[in-house]
Amino acid sequence: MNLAQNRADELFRSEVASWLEQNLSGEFAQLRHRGGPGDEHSFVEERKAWEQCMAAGGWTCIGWPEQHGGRGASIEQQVIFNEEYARAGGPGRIGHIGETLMGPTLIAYGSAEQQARYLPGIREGREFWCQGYSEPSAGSDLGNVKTRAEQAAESGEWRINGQKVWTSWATESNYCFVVARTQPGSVGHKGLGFFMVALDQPGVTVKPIEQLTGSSEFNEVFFDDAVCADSDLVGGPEQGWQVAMALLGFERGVSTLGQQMLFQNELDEVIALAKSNGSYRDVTIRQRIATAHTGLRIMRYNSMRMLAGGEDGSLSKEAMIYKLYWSSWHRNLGNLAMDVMGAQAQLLAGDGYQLSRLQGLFLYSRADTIYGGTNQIQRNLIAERALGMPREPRG
Amino acid sequence: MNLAQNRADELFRSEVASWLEQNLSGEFAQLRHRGGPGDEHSFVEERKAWEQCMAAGGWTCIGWPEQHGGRGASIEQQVIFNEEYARAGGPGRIGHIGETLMGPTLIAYGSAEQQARYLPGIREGREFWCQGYSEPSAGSDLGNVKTRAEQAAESGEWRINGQKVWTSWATESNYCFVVARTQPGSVGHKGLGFFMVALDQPGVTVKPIEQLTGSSEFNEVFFDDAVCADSDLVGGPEQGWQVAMALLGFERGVSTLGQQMLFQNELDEVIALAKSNGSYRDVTIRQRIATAHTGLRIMRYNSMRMLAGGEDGSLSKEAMIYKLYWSSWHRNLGNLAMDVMGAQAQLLAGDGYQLSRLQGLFLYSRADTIYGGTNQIQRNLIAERALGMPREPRG
Amino acid sequence: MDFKFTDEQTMVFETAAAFLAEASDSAAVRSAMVAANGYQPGDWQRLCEEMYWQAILIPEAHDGLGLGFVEIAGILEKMGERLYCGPFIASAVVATSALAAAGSDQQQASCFPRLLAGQTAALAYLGRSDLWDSGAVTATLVADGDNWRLNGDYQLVAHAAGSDFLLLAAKRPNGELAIAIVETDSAGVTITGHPTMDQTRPLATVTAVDVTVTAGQLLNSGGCCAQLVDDLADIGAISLAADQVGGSQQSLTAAVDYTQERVQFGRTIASFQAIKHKAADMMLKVEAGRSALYYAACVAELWRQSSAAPGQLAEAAAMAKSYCSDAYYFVSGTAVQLFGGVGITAEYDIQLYFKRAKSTESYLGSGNYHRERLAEQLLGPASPADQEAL
Amino acid sequence: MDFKFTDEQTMVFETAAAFLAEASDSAAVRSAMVAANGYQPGDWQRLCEEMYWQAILIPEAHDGLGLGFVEIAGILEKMGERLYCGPFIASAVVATSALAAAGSDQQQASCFPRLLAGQTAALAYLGRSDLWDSGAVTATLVADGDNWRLNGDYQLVAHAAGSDFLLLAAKRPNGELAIAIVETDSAGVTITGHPTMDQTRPLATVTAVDVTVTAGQLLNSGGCCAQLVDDLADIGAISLAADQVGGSQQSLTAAVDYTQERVQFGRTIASFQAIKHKAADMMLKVEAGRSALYYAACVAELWRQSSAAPGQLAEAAAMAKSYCSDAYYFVSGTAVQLFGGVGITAEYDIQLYFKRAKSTESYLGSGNYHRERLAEQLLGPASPADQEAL
Repeated sequence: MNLAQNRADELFRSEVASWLEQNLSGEFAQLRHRGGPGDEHSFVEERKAWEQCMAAGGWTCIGWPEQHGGRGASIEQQVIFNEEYARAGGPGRIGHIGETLMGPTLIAYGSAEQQARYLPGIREGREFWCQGYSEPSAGSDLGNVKTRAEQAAESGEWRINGQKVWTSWATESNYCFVVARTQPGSVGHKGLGFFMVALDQPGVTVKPIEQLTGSSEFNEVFFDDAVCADSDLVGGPEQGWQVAMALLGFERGVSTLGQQMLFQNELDEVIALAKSNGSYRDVTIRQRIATAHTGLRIMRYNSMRMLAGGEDGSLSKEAMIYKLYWSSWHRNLGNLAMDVMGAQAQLLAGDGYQLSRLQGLFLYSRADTIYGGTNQIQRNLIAERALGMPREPRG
Repeated sequence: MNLAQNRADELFRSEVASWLEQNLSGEFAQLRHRGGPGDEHSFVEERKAWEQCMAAGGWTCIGWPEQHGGRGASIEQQVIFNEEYARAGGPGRIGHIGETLMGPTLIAYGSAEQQARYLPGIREGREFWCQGYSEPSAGSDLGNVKTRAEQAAESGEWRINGQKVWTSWATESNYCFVVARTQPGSVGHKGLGFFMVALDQPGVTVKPIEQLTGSSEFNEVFFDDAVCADSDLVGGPEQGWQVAMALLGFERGVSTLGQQMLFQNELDEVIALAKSNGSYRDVTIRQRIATAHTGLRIMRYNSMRMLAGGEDGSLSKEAMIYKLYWSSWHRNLGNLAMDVMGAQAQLLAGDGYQLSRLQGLFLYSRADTIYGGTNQIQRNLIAERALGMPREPRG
Repeated sequence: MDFKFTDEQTMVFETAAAFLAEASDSAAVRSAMVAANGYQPGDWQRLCEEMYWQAILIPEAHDGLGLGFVEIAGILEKMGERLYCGPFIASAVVATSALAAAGSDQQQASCFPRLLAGQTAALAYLGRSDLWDSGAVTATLVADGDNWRLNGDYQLVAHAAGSDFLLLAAKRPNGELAIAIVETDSAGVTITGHPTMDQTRPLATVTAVDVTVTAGQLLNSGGCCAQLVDDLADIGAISLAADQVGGSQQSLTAAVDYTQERVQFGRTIASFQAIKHKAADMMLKVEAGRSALYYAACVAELWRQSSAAPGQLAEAAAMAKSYCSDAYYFVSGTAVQLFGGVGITAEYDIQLYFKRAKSTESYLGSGNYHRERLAEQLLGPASPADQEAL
Repeated sequence: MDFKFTDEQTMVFETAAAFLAEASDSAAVRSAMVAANGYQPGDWQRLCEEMYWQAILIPEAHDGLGLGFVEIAGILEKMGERLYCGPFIASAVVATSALAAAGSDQQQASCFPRLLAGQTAALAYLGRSDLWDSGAVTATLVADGDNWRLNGDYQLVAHAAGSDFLLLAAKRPNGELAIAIVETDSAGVTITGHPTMDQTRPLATVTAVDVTVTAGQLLNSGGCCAQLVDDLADIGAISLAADQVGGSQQSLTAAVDYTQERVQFGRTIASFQAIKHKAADMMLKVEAGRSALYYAACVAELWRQSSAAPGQLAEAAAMAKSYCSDAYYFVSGTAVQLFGGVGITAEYDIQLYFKRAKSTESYLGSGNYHRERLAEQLLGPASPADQEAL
């Protein structure tokens, strides 16, 4: 265990930095520091163009194996890339669900045909993905999924019916990966399939959910006889649970590093504000800023410890704390930002309900402890799976 | 609702103050400010003598009806008495379990014979009581009591077998009220009796429990064919649960006011220390002292709101928060006291394991959130009984 | 000393609850949120006519009800439960208290009938927003012949936009404070309403440029009003605490109700112990906040009757505002969490409570701000420099 | 950058766990708690002979193991798990680091063999106990012919009683700091051990009255040692953080085990969701503290190799000590609560962890103390006076 950075890593760092310096300019200059949490839907088309620019430079999917178009970058290099990307003010990534979740899942569980069909679109910044796990009555409990998939005997085609919710990016994405029940009457983790469903078809309706921020970061997605080819089923029709769990493993993996860099930018803005508006003199604010700083650094070391364990998406049991940790940290940062602003935090700029980045952070971060498994669910998982305590009885 | 104090109350206040001024002197002067939480076992014999002195002056059991030897003092007067008692540095009361729990319970549920037998001993400071509710395997769950009481067919006498734990004052008391199972094989709240058991008999063994403080505030009490006359059963042999619950109601009632005055003395000591050792300059300490001050004042207004509801031991559902509230407050005060002392808090005076009052407070107050129903149990009770949420399933 | 409501008070509060359940239901609140000045003038008129609550603190001699702060606190609790949006605290509590405490006979005779008829007023004093007492006044009042000229900016004035007249605090050259009654439409007065994160509590900036003030417009015969501004800030803080207690109670009630309906893993989520324990912690804070509030309301009533002890109002306000601010933030935030996914949608009301918790937390001083005030009473000033200056 | 232990390190830690499970079991700890100087000298000798851990930071050239702070941190974690009572941090970490960093060849040649043989040393510098860096030194060193005279009182010196020699920090008349190697039995040196609330960490007062110091006794050729004292305070803080992580881990493990056995209401209490969620919160803090510790251990190792960036050690120590202090207090206190009634009896060990959490929390700076250090790095000083002085 050591913190030294080797010569190759240093070269890599300057390569990333200088590429970003040269390319995040001109038409893309306006994207700097945009598209972070609460600001996801700014400059969407421009940011898609930026994804393609990055792809052209070979800077998407750098952690993927070379045979799939990546650079086979090491964990250290991926950390470095994310650091430099954040330092340069790189905009919030639109391709991240494809790059860090769907891609690695396909690489691990997809057929050669599926890999050939979908990985290039992700890597080249042409095709974007969203996630269909949660359902209205099931919350984030995959075992309670009600969405059904039925296979036509002759064509082998699947028809999907049901509803997903809390689907970010559904309005801007091309595909959604959907966990659906392939065995009528099955319960719990059995009888589930993992489908890659095109969104641009008559059987799919996307309905944005207006949130407390006044904007719509999440959507409901309705499947009404939506069609999915049998070749777009990942794993067998009863392997959905395993595939979905592997994907969640990736969610707690390298993809967290990019998120942390956005958090760092937010914290930096809070610190700058405290310095400029005089609240840095308030000892209680000072304590909380120091706590936030320490908390974010620890988040990073948590990730690095977990990633040191293995690169196959199967993380150590310590990784179970990740969601609870970051969502609580981020929620606290939102509240700290408001308190640094003081009573002035109530005033909105312009007309309508236009939130500044830090005002948005405060409201938006309340979702963090809820979607993708509430903090209560996370604590259950930690207690049961990491600490071996008894499972919660079902009713 | 108003805070005005009427003329009669003012007269009462000066009567209390001047009696204490005159009597808490001479041999009793050394008792000032002694016998509080963590210091219960100091000067026990002297404090018993002091109880008798108070009784002679008519200052024990002032809230009892006049027919039972009390003064029939109003809630306001009882508040005033406790305030003045604390202001004068009156020592921790040894008779409080008899005065505030056993006495009111006997007045409400005891037979005339039982009242005549036991109330005078309590009122005159001659006979002292302790409480036998908790058991080792049952915790504070009365429904799980295992101690058995069997009645001899001919004499009607009861034989009690079992073990109680967390019994304060067992070494100094004459009697213990014991909840025991009168119906073999009964479960839960049914089949319990409430017995007044003399401790000075061969069938009773008291074993002090050494605690983390190095002292023994609590005891185990073993009943091995302990004898209890049928006339010392309060209510019928199956009414133990009702009697015990009424007693717990009294525990959340007026008796809390005296406790709060001891808390005020402790807080005053913390404030004085902060002023003298310079830690008053630490903003985080200032915040916590203000929090403690507010918390204690609120504790008082909580009590007064609850007591305004009724004087029969049947308190409003808001009273369910009382134990959770005070135990958490007191535990936080203990930690605050340590932090005001800083690293010096580690040093003990003298040889052996002699804790100062504030050091003892820190360690002792960890018991507060455990005995008499842990904070977890309290939260269950609040959720179920005050908020009407579903009961916790038994295994 | 008595902590029980009278039967009359209980009746007032039951009436208030019933009225507000209808007049300030979710639709009414959402309509007020997007109204020009943050409330529907017709709704305010209706409240004034049907409930006559604007009259509570106006003396009977002036055709008011001559009731007191216990009634005010109880009604504000009910308003908090319903996210009531009208200018009740600004006009019927704070401005009315100022006029009752320091208005001349003539001022009272001219202002009270207007307020009784449904006009509204607001006190403006904040030249800066890191302090909430008379020390925050930066506007100036300088003599100009027989009259005065008032100049200054006022921030974060609740319910100023739409009000009929203002009470403007300003500093004389000798440092003393004065409060002037100024018509909203006076030359030199500009009121700019701002959109706010919590849309149920409108805030405005008030600017005064060379506003002419006559002797007859000055409260308290123009005498020093610093203590009055301090006291009114405390009255405002206690009023907000009442709103917070009501909002906390409703957040708890709504969350418990929701958890009794919502089924996950085959059980109502109310049956999960983690949910139950959260609810228990919420209730503890709601009830403790209510105790702090009722004490503070009693002290405010003593103050109204000029019989509070020195420092008593400040202490009571600091305890109530600090505890209730933190409690409302905790309780409403936890309620959002218990609602889960729907809690953060615009459709459900619980997020409105959460926003109001945050806006009332910082307004008139956060928990930390008021705890430091208490610490100063208990421990003296923190810094050695201040210590020596004593 | 690499956050994985080497195979050698993993083996060292497994050996440490096995050794301490036996050599520092509950009986050994309780025997040490009541021993004269807070530990059994025979136990220390055994550790030195069998484990040779006193040699970890001693260079190989002096017959030490020449290992680093990652090994130290891992072993200290295991010691924390077992409430180890010996003078390891004081002597084998802090004093040894001081000698390795600033001892002359002659000093190293004379001191290291003694330490290798099982003698112990302690650094004393605290003249006051509200500061934990070189600013806390109040002892004085004044010239007296060719020698110096050292005078002063040192507070809260861990494991001073029973040590063979001391490293005493003192101020020269020009304000520079020096550190002198002083034999415990020198004329003018008095060491008074104190009973302590946490009986596993003995503290002493050291008094020096006209102690004669020769040039050969001064570290760093007598040069300014302020930075060294600051750094050693940070090394000590990181060492305590390691102890805290181990103690937190063991508190969690013991509590989870206990709840799996204890039956209430007909179920193991581990099956109650409130208990499970507490355990989850505990685990989160244990793991987060461990991450902070491992980073700090790597930085301490950079420091040992003189390649840490300016401020890096201070920042790493402040993060680790603040987080791990608060985590240990929370985790061990919650563990006591989960043990319920037996948790507060003298018989069970969990209360010993709780006491050690509190004693290590305040020692070398509480969470708040270290957060203020971080705030100063991030925001500059709090007070305008300090700000101007920059």
